[in-house]
Amino acid sequence: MTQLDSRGIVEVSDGGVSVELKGEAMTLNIGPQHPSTHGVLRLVAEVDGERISKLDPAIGYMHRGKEKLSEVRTYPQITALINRIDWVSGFANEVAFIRAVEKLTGIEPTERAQMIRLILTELTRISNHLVFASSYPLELGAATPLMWAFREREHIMDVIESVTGGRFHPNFNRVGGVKPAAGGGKTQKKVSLDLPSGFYASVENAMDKAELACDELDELVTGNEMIQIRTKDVGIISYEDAVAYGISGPNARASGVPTDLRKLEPDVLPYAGLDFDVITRENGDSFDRYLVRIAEIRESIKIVRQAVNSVPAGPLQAKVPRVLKVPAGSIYVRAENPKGEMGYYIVSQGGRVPYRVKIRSASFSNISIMSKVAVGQLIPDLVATMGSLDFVLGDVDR
Amino acid sequence: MIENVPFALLLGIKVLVVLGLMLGVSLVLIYAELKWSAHIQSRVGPWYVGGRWGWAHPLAEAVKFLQKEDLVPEEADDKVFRLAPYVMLAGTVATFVVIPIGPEWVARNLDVGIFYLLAISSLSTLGVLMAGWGSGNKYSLIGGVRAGAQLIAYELPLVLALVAVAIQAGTLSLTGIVEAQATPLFTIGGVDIALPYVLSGQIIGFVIFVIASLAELNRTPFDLPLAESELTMGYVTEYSGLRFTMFFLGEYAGMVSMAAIVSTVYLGGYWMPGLSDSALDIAGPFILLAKIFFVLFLFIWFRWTWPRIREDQLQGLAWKWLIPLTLFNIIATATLKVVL
Amino acid sequence: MTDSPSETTELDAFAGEFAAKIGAERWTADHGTVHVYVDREHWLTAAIAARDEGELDFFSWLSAVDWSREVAVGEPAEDVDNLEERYEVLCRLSSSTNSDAVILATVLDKEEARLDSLTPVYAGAAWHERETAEMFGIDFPGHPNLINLYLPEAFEGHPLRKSFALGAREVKPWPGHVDVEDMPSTENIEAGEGS
Amino acid sequence: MLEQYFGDYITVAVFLATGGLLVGAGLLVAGLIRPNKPSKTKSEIYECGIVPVGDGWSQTHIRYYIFALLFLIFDVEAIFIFPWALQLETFAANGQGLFVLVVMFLFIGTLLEGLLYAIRKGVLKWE
Repeated sequence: MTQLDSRGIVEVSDGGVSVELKGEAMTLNIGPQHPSTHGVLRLVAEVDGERISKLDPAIGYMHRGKEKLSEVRTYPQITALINRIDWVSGFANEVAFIRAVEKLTGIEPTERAQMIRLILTELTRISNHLVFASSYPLELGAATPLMWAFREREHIMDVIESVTGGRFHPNFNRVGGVKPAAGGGKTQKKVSLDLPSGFYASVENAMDKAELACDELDELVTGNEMIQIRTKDVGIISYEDAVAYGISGPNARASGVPTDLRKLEPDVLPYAGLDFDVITRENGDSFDRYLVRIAEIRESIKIVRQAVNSVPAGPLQAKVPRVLKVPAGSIYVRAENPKGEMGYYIVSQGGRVPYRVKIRSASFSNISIMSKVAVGQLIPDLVATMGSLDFVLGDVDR
Repeated sequence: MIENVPFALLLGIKVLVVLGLMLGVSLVLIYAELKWSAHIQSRVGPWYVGGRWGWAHPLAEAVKFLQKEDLVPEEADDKVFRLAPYVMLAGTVATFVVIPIGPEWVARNLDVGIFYLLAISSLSTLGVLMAGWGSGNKYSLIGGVRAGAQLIAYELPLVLALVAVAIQAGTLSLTGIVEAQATPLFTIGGVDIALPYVLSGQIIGFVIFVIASLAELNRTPFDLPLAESELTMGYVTEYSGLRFTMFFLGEYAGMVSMAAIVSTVYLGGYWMPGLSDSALDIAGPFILLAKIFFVLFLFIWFRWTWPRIREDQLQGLAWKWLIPLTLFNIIATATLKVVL
Repeated sequence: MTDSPSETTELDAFAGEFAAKIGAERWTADHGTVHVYVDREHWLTAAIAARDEGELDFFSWLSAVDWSREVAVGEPAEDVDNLEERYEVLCRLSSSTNSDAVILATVLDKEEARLDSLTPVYAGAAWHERETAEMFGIDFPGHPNLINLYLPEAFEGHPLRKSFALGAREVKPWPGHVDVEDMPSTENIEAGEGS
Repeated sequence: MLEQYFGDYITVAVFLATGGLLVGAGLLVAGLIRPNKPSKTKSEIYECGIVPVGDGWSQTHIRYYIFALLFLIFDVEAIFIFPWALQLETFAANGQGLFVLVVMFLFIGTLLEGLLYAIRKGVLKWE
């Protein structure tokens, strides 16, 4: 169709209305210090004008070598390490690991602890998705949803803090249950750390507020024409691409992949008795990824409301030996992190520390598709696509 | 009395008054944006500087910027880089020449008022283009190019919307346009009713003009040249210290001037029904100020509610919707003018 | 728990069936995790078979384990004297519609750490292979862009090999001396050295 | 008399100069107060914390070329509409209202047709 003459002018053969100069390729660094890369991701883009012809994500600015560090730490110590992988959903990171260790050792966690884990995981999911729903419009240029969503998220953070003592990095899981006692040591009296008084009321309040946030976001963001034209048909990921690239979680479900590990892995957390839907959509574009997350907030609210009414009575922790030695063997356990499939492959050789821990984090696979999706996009589309994948650099680099 | 004052002295006074108004209103506007955006986002905004409600916050910021080091990148085109803020601000200040703040209060009542406005207000975009080009930075370059494209697309709706006003008023002078709006259209029960143009035929023009002026001002949803989440800070990425402040000030002064134009052309300017000319001489500036702040509130409200659109969508909006609509508006206005 | 007899048998049956499908002879199904071992020559064909015959379309992860007699940090392997030095490359594949999943595994000699790239089969393997290559020093012929993912190009060594020492531990043995280090003296602060 | 005639130009020129002076004076004051410690790193171009690759002034493919052409055409036409707009009333008073209306409608119609052609040709689409 097009021919390039010696002056570098492309002539379009149908009538010659569009005669445009062909520009040079310009290499543009987006990141590591850039407002929309969520930390220190660097995208090396080759652009012609604003059209991206090649994109190469460069990661590793936040690589902390957690897999290597895990090889010199005992299992309880690793819990503190791994909840910093995806710092927006700290608690959810711990679950798959602690379940893997429990399965290897054969220690059965108490039912009460399992239900508390489930509630905290779902609270984390709501909080994570609210962070997404607030930061994504910001990347598209709307600043206000950020404040609105964070305002309501605060109630959830308060609940998590009141239970675990931490807002971002709870470090609340123990092998066989959850953290049983605060204080301790020689001088302090041991205090039983169960769910705090007023827990149910504050959870109920937080859920009402989260629902309010969803309604507000629907009005302010979802129904906004400009948000829609910026995100619809932008950054489309097909079902085939999604599974081949290992894209998981809400990103995959937006492409129609029905995987939800809460349903597929019933022995990780007791989701079996709870009534909730797996949200999937068909188009796989940025808008769908946004919609899936908003819908998942509502589903998670449903789950939490059911779960708080069915927390069984009983001890918080099963009987565990003082020095935890894990029998030899290897295991992979995955759980539905707010960002996708979070899994730990643990090779134990019978000692106090693991021989090898492979951390499978969701964001790593999720953003690896950027170099494919971004080709042919404009720079604003790139930002819209990148934001819709909801990654955290700690979860990418580990 | 005014005839007896020497021209030079009068001009000097006018310059000082306009400068004072522009800077004063801009500072108030910066404060207002901080506060309004805070309330939109359920925050309190500035709170400490100045004792009460943080009223001195913009001043404190200005003082802070005064103390910042002024950096010129090595790779920048030095002259263009340094000249850009001058062009930006000169263009903005010059727009105030023709804006009447009272029946007798106008720096200069130019016959070609509207023409002059359109020409001179594009000058600040030239400043933006220079900043983008001169910085030698890729983000700045893209931002500057975007600003140029925006000017091209939205200058036309501005011009064509004002053509309809010119048809209705029969003059290009802004004072003349205000007077035309003050002229009674009809009488109900012995009371002469005069309406500003937004209510008497130019509603489409008003909406289009506001949209296009948002684009000219690079305000959200058309803030592509700055586009923080894409181009870090667009054309001002490399500017620091007072040079940056000048762009900042230029942006806000530009908003004030654009709001003044909208108020004058569509909302009746200094005029308010029921006030005599002599009363308007005193109250006029305040009436205009109130209208200006109403328009500015719209600008701020839009910015903190909407996201940013993409350049191709921006171009599409201008060429496919606004320009045909303004042409239609011209036809309708002209037909009405002849028929009535 | 997956240790209940019925589930184990179910999993065993699945693992055996799957191994037959892709032509593998060795498999294990302990702790609810299925490992299917294939020869390095059959790595690529096994992956293709797993995707097409086994209907495992979802690429989860690919990594390796360094089985080494000498361990620079951490605890050594069990029965270290009889340990056969090798790399075990693992690739977890699962189904996007049901809970079927296996870990495809192969064993590489330390001297011949080379394995066909899975990128033609699973596009997502690209980054995982780059990570494995730099962390373990395993080569993946057929990979379109096998450059370092995390580390600078000039970096020497392969951090996840067992022989690679952990710098922090070389300097300070765990639990470290962080807690007993001297606090900064108050005189310095008062003298305004910080500003 | 001369003032009357050149007053417009003088006023505009003075206002333009004032804008420039405002910047100049500000920079002058700032120059007295602010620190000045230039260094190599400070004078580097910002590219997200990375040493810039290539030139900031590469030849760029701007897609506004056609828009610029369209703009030129429309902007020139707009100038023709203004005198007509101002004289419309006079013509209407003389009973020639319909005539000038039809003439201008033909003119605007031609413009619109040109725009429509451009849109149909896909000029406004970004490939």
